[in-house]
Amino acid sequence: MSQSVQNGAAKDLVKEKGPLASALTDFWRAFRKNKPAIVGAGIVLFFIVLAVFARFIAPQGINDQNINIRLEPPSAQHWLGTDDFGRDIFSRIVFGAQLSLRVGFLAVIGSIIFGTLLGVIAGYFGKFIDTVISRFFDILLAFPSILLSIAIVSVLGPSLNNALVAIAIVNVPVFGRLVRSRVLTVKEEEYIVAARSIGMGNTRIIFNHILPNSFAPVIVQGTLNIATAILDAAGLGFLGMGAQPPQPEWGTMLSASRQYITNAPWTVLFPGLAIVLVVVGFNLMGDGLRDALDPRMKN
Amino acid sequence: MSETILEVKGLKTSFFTDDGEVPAVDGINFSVNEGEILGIVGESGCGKSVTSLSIMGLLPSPPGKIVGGQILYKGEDISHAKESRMRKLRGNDIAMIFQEPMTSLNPVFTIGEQLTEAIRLHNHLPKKELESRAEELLKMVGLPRARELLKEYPHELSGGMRQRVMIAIAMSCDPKVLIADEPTTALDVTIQAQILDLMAKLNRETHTAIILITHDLGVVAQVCKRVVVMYAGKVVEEGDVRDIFNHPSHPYTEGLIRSIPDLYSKKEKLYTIKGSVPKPGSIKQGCLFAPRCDYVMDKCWTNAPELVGDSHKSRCFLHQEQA
Amino acid sequence: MSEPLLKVENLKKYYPIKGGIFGKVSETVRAVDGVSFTVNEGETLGIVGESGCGKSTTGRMIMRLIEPTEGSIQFEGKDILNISKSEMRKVRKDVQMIFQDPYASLNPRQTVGSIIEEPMIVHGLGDRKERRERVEELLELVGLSAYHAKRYPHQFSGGQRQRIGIARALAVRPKLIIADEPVSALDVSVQSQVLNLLQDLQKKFNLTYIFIAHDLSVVRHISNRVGVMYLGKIVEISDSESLYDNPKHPYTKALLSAVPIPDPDKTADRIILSGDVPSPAHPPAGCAFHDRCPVAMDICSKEKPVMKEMEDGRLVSCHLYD
Amino acid sequence: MLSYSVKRLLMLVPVLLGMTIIVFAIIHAIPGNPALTILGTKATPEAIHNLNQSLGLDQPLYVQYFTYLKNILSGHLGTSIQDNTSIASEIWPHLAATIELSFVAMVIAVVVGINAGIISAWKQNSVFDYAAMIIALIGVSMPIFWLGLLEQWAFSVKLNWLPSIGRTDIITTVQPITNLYLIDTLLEGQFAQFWMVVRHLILPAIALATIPTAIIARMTRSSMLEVLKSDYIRTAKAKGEHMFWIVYKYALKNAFIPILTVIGLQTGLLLGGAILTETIFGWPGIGLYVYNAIQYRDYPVIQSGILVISFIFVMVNFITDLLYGLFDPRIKYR
Repeated sequence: MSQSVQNGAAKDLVKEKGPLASALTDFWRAFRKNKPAIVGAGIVLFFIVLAVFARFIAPQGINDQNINIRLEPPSAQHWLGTDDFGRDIFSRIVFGAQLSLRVGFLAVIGSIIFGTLLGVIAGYFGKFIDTVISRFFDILLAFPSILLSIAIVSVLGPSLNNALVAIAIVNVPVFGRLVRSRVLTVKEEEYIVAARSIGMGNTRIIFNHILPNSFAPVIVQGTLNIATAILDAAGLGFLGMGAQPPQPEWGTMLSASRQYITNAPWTVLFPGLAIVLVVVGFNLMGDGLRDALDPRMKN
Repeated sequence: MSETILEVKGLKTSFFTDDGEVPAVDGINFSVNEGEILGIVGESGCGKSVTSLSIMGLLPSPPGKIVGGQILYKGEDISHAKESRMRKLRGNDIAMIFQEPMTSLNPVFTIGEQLTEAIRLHNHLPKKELESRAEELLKMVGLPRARELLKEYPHELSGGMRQRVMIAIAMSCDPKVLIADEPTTALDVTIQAQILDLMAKLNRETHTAIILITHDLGVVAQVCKRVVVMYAGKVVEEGDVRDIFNHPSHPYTEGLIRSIPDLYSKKEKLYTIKGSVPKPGSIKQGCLFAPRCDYVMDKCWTNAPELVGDSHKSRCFLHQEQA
Repeated sequence: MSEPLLKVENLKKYYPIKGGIFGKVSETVRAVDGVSFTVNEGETLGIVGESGCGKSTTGRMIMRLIEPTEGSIQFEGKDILNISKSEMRKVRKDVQMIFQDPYASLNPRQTVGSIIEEPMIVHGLGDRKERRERVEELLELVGLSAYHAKRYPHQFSGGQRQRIGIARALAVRPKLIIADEPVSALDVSVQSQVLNLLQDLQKKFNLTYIFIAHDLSVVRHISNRVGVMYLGKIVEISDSESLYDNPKHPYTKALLSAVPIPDPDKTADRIILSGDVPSPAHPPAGCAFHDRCPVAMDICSKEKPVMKEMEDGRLVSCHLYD
Repeated sequence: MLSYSVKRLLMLVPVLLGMTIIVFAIIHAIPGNPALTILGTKATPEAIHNLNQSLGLDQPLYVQYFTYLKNILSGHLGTSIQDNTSIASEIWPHLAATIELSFVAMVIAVVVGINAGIISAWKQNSVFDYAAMIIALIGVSMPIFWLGLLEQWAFSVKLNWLPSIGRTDIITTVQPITNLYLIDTLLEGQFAQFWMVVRHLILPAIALATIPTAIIARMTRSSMLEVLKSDYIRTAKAKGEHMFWIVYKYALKNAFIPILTVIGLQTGLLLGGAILTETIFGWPGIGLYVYNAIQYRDYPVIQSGILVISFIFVMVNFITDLLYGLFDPRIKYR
């Protein structure tokens, strides 16, 4: 090779950086520029802190009742007022963050694990297995999601954990289809053809090439799905099919206090606001991750 | 000599990105005379497409913006013309065809709907005449079954046919200038020959001036009378096609011509221009081609040469020394 | 003369198109329709043709990335369509491929080092340290630097990526390299760099190339012999000198005359073919080229021409030379 | 076209069968003795025996399923445990109420959502764009039952503008013809009643429309942005076409396919969301019917309600599929 080519080749390259560091820096640079995403991440972090340090942040215990101060409006003592049992709403919302985040994260992780597994199998091996798995997804997706959760909970019995399981099951096909279509796309990419041309086997192709390249959209979808999982859990709680009183799940709290809305609107206002805020947080973060991780999905 | 119809004077177009202002076109000059075919040639990233979009007022904005210079159409500066004025010019006076015939036609409207649109916009013809005009246009660009084609959708046509339809659309209002941005790059070589042949024929018959933008020196040599060579946002050489190919005076032009494999004889080894095109804005001083130039001199690193010459202009100190 | 390195005989690839409610096969696309040629050790066979002529499919069938419908492929005398898995693995080591799109053919999430190392891992060559050394050696060989191993493909220009692709192909010391449009995505000034590199490597390692491209000038430059394809068939194949200087088949003639020559004084008389290449699902009867052929005769629409050897050893498939 | 429709319809068969299996499984997946679960621990052995027989629970599973399937196909959805009424005859009035509510909500969502999305894309990064997208973001993040409660509080309790409960005033009864009261009142010429029905519809329809509106607006925006960047829009500009027509005529037709898909999928959300909305607003639709059944563990009603709603959802998506061809000539009906 001519010396000159080497010089030229080296010249227009960017500064030297470690591989992982450079990938992370690229991601961070893209994410950081996205102000809404930062706000979203901030909100999510805020609720995580609330949940983790609930015992230290909440001024009162989950079920500290005081009949003398029923349905009191927000004050210096009770920032967000009290409910019909005289419990401090702020404290209950803080503890509620634990429940909502737990449902959100665990349900989505469950969906991701099973969805990815089924999606990869369907997408990579195709043919009969694909038909069976895809049909299974079709059937699950043919139900409006909240109805299917209701059906599952009505079998398992109403509780927060069963709501979690139901939400996880309902979302399996969401990730399954996503991963399957991603696998189908990646499978046709030329670098996979290149991998096959050097004689690489299926397992190595799946784990070294297809999965890493399918990961970004799963993370994005996962973040957005935490938002819907929290909403669905609250909805089930509201219908009496999720968390049961006196658990401070936000939807359950709304259900219990809806009859007091005329006299004590704060009992309804604040748990709802908490749901909106945390869901907005995950949605913003998901949109931001999409822009940063997967430029092709960008607007 | 015929009259100048379009003149680009000191045009500067920049893109404003997160990394700051990136100059894509950096003070270029050239003019197009009535009825001639001017070639603009250069490799990817040289700014040739940005130039054409600047003329049409179709720069994606933001981030693109014309930051200096003039674009004179029949003496009128249209570089900062109002959108309503540009709409009147586009399609009617200055038309454009693009590189990708596959994506440049709207997939959900028929050929007829797309073909008659410009005519409808610029000359108010009754519906009957519209249709016969459309048919006439399709025949003019050499498409068979014109009447049926009007009712078909783009996906039912081959790439070559689509590019003919694009040309028909562009020619529908008898424009004075046709800008063709890599019109044959996406086509096979035998289809390319058909399209170039068609464009030369239309140029002869309608006297529409054509600006042919391409990276393919072969296409330029076969079709154009005058050539502008661009490198990194600047014009580096301009002149008659024979002068450029037989006596290239800029080392970049020379290198480009020499690095093409010859169809008629086999060379042992190809000439190469070392390195690759610099990122826009990455070279702050001196000649932009200096890092890749075989004839580089000391002053090339510090001073930027000007484009000088009469009919054959060049931006290189080598020839300015001699002169 | 010794045994050819690769011998392809009557290779075919048909794709059925299914339609209707019950998915019956309604028509067949003949992507490759009976292609035969040989490649000798150390030479470069160029395959040219327009898009859809089946040249890439042919290349991929030799790699067995696409399973042929019919025909045989012999590599070093072994029929690779009928050998055991372990034998096929050996063949895969000896035959490597370079791809057209330097952006799509490198995994964006792998470092350059691991991209080049991967074929060695797959074929169990060397230990970790040896492989790393080999990667550095290969990078230098293709005109990059050892420190590039830690970077990701998106940090490189198109020409540099193509060099990475070449390094990957060379990693397991193959005998035959199939290069599918390796320079068509590159700018002229970079294209010549890559072509020179390919020639240098060929000399150095006595490589054999099958060079698939649509650019006739590029193919002439790099090839010893050239085959011209049209609608899934080879219409003419011979050494490149005689093919370019004195084309026999009317399609070859038209193809050559259509190439714009970068010389304003050489405005050759162009043969401008009418119409488009027909769909490979409905090739014309008789000679597939007859409906566009400027010198078509009656027989051309009736009988398929067969490959004939001319006096100088070249092969042409045209009724003109019956 | 016909053969395509038939083919798509045939492809629905396994999905619909799968749905019946899942719905069928609801009762049989209940751990322990379903009859005991349904009737509660205080049930007499006789009652358990009767229920077992009436549900056919003493038969082998596959026999039970085929009996169930046969019943559904012949229109028998079973009887309610709660009050022994025939579900099939009870379900239509409820379904009609839900369809009326969902349809109005969908019209709001489509009209508001598509226009907001188009304008946001056209005037990207304008004040309108930012405002619309922030509202849309909050919209998709909103628990609709909470929004419903707030609406009731603001517009019924505080402002007393609109009724908060039911389809009609308690004292008025609409003569049911189709059970779609908007139509029934007009057919009867009862314009005062029509107005009353409209007033009852407003709050629940807005609550139900919120999420779909927001999703359609976001989808329209991103789909339009994609299209507006395309080469053929550049071609249209190069012809000198006015931006308004480029957006509303050229780009919209291209952008419509993904929007249509989202609209189809949103009907599922609407029908599912109906259960929450109807609970809040005391809207006597199928959602409330199922909600009440849940409280009483009335499994046959839960089963049938879920089956009917899901069936409608599947059919809506089937129709959406067929509609693609109207907007995209590239889709061949083979």
